[in-house]
Amino acid sequence: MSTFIELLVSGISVGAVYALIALGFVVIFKATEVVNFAHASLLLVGGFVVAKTHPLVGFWPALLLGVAGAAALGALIEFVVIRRANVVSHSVLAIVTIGVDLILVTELTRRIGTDVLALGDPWGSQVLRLGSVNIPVTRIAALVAAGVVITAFLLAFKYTSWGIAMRATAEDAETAALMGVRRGRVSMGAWAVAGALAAVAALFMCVFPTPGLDRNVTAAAMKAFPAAILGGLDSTTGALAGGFVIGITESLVGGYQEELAFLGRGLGDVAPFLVMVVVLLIRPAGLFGTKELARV
Amino acid sequence: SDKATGGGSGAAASGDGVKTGPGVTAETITIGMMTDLTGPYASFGKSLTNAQQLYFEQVNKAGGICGRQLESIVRDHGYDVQKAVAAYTEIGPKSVALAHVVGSPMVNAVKQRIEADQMLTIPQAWATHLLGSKPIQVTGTTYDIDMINGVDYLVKEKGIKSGDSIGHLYFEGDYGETALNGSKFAAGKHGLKLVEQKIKATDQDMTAQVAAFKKAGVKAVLVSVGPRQTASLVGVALAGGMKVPFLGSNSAYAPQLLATPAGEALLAAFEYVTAGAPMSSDLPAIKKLGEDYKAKYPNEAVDSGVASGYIAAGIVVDALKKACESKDLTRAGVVSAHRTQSSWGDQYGGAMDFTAFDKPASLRSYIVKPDKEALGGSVVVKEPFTADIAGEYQVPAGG
Amino acid sequence: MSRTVTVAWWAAVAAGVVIAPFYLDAVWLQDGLFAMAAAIGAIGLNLLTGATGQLSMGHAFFLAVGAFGYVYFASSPSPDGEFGGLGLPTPLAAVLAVLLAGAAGGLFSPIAGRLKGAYLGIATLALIYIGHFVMTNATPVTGGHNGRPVPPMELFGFAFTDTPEPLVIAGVPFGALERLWFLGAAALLGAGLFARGVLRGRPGRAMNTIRDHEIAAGVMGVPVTRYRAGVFVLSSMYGGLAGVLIALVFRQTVPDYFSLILALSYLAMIIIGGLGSVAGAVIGAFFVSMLPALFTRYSDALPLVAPTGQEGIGAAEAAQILYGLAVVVVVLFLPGGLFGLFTRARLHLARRTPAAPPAKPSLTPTPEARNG
Amino acid sequence: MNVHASRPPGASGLAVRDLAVNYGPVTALRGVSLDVPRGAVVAVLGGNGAGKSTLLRAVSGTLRFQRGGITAGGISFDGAPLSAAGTSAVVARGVVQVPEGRRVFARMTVEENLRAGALGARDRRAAAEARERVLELFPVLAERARQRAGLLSGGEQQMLAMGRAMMACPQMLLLDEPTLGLAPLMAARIAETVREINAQGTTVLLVEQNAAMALSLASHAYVLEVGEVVLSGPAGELAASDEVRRRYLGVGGDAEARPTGGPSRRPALSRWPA
Amino acid sequence: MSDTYQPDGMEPSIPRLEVRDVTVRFAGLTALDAVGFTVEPGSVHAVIGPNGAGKSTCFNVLSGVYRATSGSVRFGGAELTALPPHRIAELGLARTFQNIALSPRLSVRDNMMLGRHRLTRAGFVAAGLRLPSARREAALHNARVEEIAAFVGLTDRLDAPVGLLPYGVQKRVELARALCMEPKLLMLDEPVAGMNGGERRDMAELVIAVRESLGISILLVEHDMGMVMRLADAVTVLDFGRRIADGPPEKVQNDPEVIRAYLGATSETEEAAS
Ligand SMILES: Nc1ncnc2c1ncn2[C@@H]1O[C@H](COP(=O)(O)OP(=O)(O)OP(=O)(O)O)[C@@H](O)[C@H]1O
Ligand SMILES: Nc1ncnc2c1ncn2[C@@H]1O[C@H](COP(=O)(O)OP(=O)(O)OP(=O)(O)O)[C@@H](O)[C@H]1O
Ligand SMILES: [Mg+2]
Ligand SMILES: [Mg+2]
Repeated sequence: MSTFIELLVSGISVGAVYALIALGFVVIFKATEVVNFAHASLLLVGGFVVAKTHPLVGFWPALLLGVAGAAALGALIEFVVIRRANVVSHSVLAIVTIGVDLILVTELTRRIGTDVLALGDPWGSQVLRLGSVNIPVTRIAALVAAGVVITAFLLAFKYTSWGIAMRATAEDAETAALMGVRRGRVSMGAWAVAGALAAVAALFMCVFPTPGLDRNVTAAAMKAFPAAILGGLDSTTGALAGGFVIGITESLVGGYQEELAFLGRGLGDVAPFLVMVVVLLIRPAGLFGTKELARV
Repeated sequence: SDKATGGGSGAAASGDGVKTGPGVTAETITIGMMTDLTGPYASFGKSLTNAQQLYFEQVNKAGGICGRQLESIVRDHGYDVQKAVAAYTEIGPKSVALAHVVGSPMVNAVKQRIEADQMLTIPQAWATHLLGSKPIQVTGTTYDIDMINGVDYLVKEKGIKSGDSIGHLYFEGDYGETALNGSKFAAGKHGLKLVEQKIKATDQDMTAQVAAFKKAGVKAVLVSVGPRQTASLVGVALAGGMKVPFLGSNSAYAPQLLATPAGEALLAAFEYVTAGAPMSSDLPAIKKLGEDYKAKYPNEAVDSGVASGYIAAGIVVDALKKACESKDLTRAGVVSAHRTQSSWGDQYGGAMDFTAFDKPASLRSYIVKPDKEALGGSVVVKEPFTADIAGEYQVPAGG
Repeated sequence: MSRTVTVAWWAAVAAGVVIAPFYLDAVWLQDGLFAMAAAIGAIGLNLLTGATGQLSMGHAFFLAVGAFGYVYFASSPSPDGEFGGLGLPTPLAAVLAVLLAGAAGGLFSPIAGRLKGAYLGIATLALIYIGHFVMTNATPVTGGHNGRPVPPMELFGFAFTDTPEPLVIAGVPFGALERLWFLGAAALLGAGLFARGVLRGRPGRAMNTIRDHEIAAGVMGVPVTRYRAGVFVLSSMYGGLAGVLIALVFRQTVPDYFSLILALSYLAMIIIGGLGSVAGAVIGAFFVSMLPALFTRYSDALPLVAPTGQEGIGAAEAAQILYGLAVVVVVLFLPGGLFGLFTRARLHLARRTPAAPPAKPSLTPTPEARNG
Repeated sequence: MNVHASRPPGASGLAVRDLAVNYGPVTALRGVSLDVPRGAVVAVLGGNGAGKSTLLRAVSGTLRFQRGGITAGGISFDGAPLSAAGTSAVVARGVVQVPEGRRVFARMTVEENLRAGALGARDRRAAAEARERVLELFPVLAERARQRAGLLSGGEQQMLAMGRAMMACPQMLLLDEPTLGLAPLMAARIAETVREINAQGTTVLLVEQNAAMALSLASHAYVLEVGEVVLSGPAGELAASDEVRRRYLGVGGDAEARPTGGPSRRPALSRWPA
Repeated sequence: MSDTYQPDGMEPSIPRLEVRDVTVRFAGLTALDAVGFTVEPGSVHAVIGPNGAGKSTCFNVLSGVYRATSGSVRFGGAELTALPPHRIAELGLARTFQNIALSPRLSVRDNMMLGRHRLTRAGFVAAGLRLPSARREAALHNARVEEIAAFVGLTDRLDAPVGLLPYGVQKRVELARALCMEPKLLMLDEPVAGMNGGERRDMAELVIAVRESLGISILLVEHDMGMVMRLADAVTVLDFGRRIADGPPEKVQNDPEVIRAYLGATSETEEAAS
């Protein structure tokens, strides 16, 4: 039983990290209706900057630098590519971001090489003992961060005109411009924000219990896709829920591998995607996503 | 077309009456390397390549082989199967042997051709699946043997006793599954209960696995995964108050880890099993290698790849020398010459027997533990030994 | 574009294909074959993504089904009984493998029929992971992690292998690659013409309309869901065929090959080449598959690219970066992809009229002022 | 902001001079000049493809979205050129357009669409007032506040588009076919609205297919054909000219002079199969 | 299945369309409330009403885009309410859309050929292998498409990409595509919206010509009363989803209820069309 609880808790805490990444997707998607495959590279950059700078300036300033760096890169991607890409289809833009990702990840992994970079976080490997259950302090931090950030966005999207401007631009840039929206600013802002989020997510992905930043971070980021989708690509709450679902699934399937052995081993990686597929069969727009309604 | 002429791959006799084939001319002998310089094993691949080029240089200085100078062609497959296949198609016809190939998926991908070409090949992977093929020479032990010796070590020296359960965290694929065979066998022999946890190379966080091991109340954990997962596993376990010995396969550790927060935990509770002597060992041959390598590559990190590569190069060179004696430098000639050696490389800390190709070349393993100061980041804990049960073990050689 | 020019153009291509094996080294032939296989797969993906607007990131899965299907159907069970197999005649096995891939696509059609855009795209990601899981667990069929050796194709007693003693034509030894070269070319030609027929015919119009205006398509009598599923199946079969060819070239199938990277590279191909057209897919496929080869082989000749084993950007990385760049540049500056560029250039030469305004690459309806 | 107060005395309004516009190879406007004095309502008539929408796009600076651009001539508002600084700058100067074909934000609610309209407005209170006005003008928008705009009926969407523009309290409104698809009653209501906001000091440039309505509203009108101004003058005179009556009011006239060149004697169509 | 289409030379029978108490509810609102009317074979039946009255919704139910909450629609023997759009299309119902719904990048010809979808058979295999059957089919139907294009006056535009054509022409392409389905009932949703007088007259003539040469029933939604009065044999008036009047045009036109809800006291469109 205590194992179950421990797995559950660990699942939730991992889920928080996925949620942060998924939120990155959501922000971009709301702002530009693009699925941003370059998010992984934003993660990598954020983490990389923190890892490289913390020995010099200390952790918190380094984190700031990381956030700033990733945000800047996000804005740059928007400015250089997304804004200029004269395509109608958002799917094409999604593929473009794959190209961008390829470039950045290749260069970054080259720089990282095969090292495992520490991020010099203050929590180290401390764990919080609740009865028989241990929770890494880093994960509690992640949980808090995710909670705060996501509520913030929920409110921002609903109540600020920034959210409105963002969605208007996403849907019809020309008409949005006629409303006086500065298209550039809005979507650039979104990309910058997504970058910042990525950096934060990267932090929590690369600290204890994982050994540190390395090239595989991007692979782990893939798991945030099912999270974002089954939550609903345009829903901040969805990102959170999706993150948890994926985190918990993964953790339970991993933890009860012995019991699930008859299904074949290594189910941990597939399970999130299976869950996603099932959810999509029932709700094609995800749990909280707004479903596509068309009329003629 | 140049192709028309260049087609002939049949053996020919050169001036000095030595039968030659692809990769051998009157002046040169060409040896291929299929390595990973851009993929996940980049640093390992780099050390291998450097070490082997160092060895060939030394041989050439000493006058080469059969009056021929050694040349090497290196191809980087970045751990990508398609690139590996392409690389083999390119350098295969030009080489007499492959001094190293990184990654067992890559070896698998070209295995058929290696056999068709009778190309002496030293894979840098220790899966039993690679055994059983005449031209392919796995060096030292295989992962399963290491695990058998490892379990033996746990029982003899870490107080694990019959009835206890031990965990085994392993990668899907050759590496992990070979190791698992060993641990299963040994666990059976020693009456231990084995708790399996299979993961993927992309998994980063071992919390769930630790929880599972705790649940099963394991007394020790075998680790056949990548360095990263090892770090996470040991770190989480210790932080969670799970104080048991962790014993890894030789691929489960990399000195880079000592720089990370997990370093402490590793130093505290982790050891690993390997056939090759660590760079810090005081064997003269290894010591000399260390010095030569530092001399030639002053600012390259030293890891297990250096010794592995050097030894592999040695195997190829000696095979060529033997082949030269019997005046047959064709690939087939080289392979048969190689297979005549029954006790090779004692100077590297454990002789290998190349005569039978469906068995590992050696059954002896070191126990080694991480160490910040030591060259190569690890030091010997226990000199090479062979578990007595290792003899009974039937190695499941691949076809 | 006058007929004669077109004919001449095709004749040139055909001639090139025929004489290639006499001049190209094995390694080039091999890359060529990989490119041909990729082209077939890309054509299939273009039918789905380019023409019907259904984003798929799981295409590699269907290649895997084709490859492993072929191996299973063609090879006989291993003596130790570890691996199964049906030991069917290889051509039959190939056909069955393609059908199997189609069936796999069919299984996915409940999703493929109902989802759109990003959602479908990421849903198809699942295929990659599920596929990998199956490949590594269904050892008796797939050979598990090490994969299985691929039985060489044998048509009417003619084996596509190096042995027995290579038949020599015009002084050139015809080994497996040389022989497969023609098989691949034939397969590609067939696949291309078929797709062209589909696109220009009744189904093609239906597909385009589903992409541009789903509701209208339905009202015009197109069974949208069934069509979506159908196209998905068709493109899966293309994937399967590509898989078979890849397997034959590899001679050993390995699960690791059929990865997400592969699936994404197919998307890159159709974007670079040009969405929705057969030629586009082919051009893109050759571009993406040949680029790394060119770089690795000429790395020492290239500026900025460090020779193998030395510091700096290695050939492999340079190739990666360049093809990432290509995707971006094409979308930014070459609407219609390389093929679009090509055709515009040709138009300019043919007659000096300004080319028609380039179609923006689109998987979804253009927001024409009034197209709601 | 208060429209009346902020209006500088003796301001000139909108002036277009020798404007030429291309869409890539296609030339959509050439040598077009027109004036919209402060506080006036000016109508632009013209057949399909005449270039009316292009003209408005040029004023609002949204041509680039259509891969078009100004190749000659200039546009100024209150003497100062409407800079190429981009659409938002134009809106910031109080020139707001109701685009052709509604273009509501389909996935956003009616409410959110209106808020989007207010993004351009510089002062909240004015926006709030504007909102009042819009909702009393089009009660249906209040009823449907929470409904997704894409699901509104064609006419409802048209009303939303109009209301959305009014949210910005513009000094000048550019209307592109505001009565498109509206029921007669509603069309009349729009006409009323235009009169009203104009009375409150908003200058209006009206592109309208419903020439009768346009001419009844406008003080002055221009007729565009294939990108050029072919007729212009006081609305009354134009309404009287039978040229206009035939071509744009669709009154009287004979087959030959049809603007769209639809064949007068069309071949008979037999039942399928022939 | 007696009245499904028989392309073997015999005159297709034009069945009667009977709409009975059709109700459509969307979250929170009733778009259609027990609406019923009958379209006599070969007649032109107009449905009018204020914006948001439910006209397009009615069309969407008839063409299977929306599913009716309750009620029945019979077309000859078939009950439509249960059928998906493509099955309804097979029965010979064709429609145009209020907002143009063409494939902008396809040529006019291809857009029209799509209309032939239900009349052609070539599947993936036949088309892919270019089987003779497929080729023959294509040639045959291509000829018919050109016939229809000539009839509608699109011959010179057949190979232009639809997206670049002026709106008025696109509207005609919509009609042509519908005609290509060889319908027995043609449903036109605001065919002349956004056209000027001249173009409206053309379209009106075209509709008349269709009816004369094909003898099919036509269901027409239009806000241009002039056109409705000119074309319709019968008119149904909707308001807030309810039927408020039904009958011959002149009777409906003077119905006080209709004037209150829809026409208004005086309407510019009247002038426009008078
Ligand atoms: N995005 C575009 N690309 C190319 N040509 C265009 C584009 N938009 C309009 N045109 C062309 O420019 C000319 C003017 O178009 P415009 O839309 O301004 O006419 P309009 O007077 O608004 O007609 P309508 O009454 O249909 O709105 C037409 O010939 C049209 O084909
Ligand atoms: N899919 C839908 N979901 C919710 N409400 C809808 C939907 N479709 C239509 N409506 C509502 O139903 C009512 C009728 O819409 P409909 O389009 O039939 O009106 P209409 O008579 O065509 O008006 P118009 O003349 O403006 O086109 C409108 O109030 C509209 O908002
Ligand atoms: Mg217009
Ligand atoms: Mg309507």
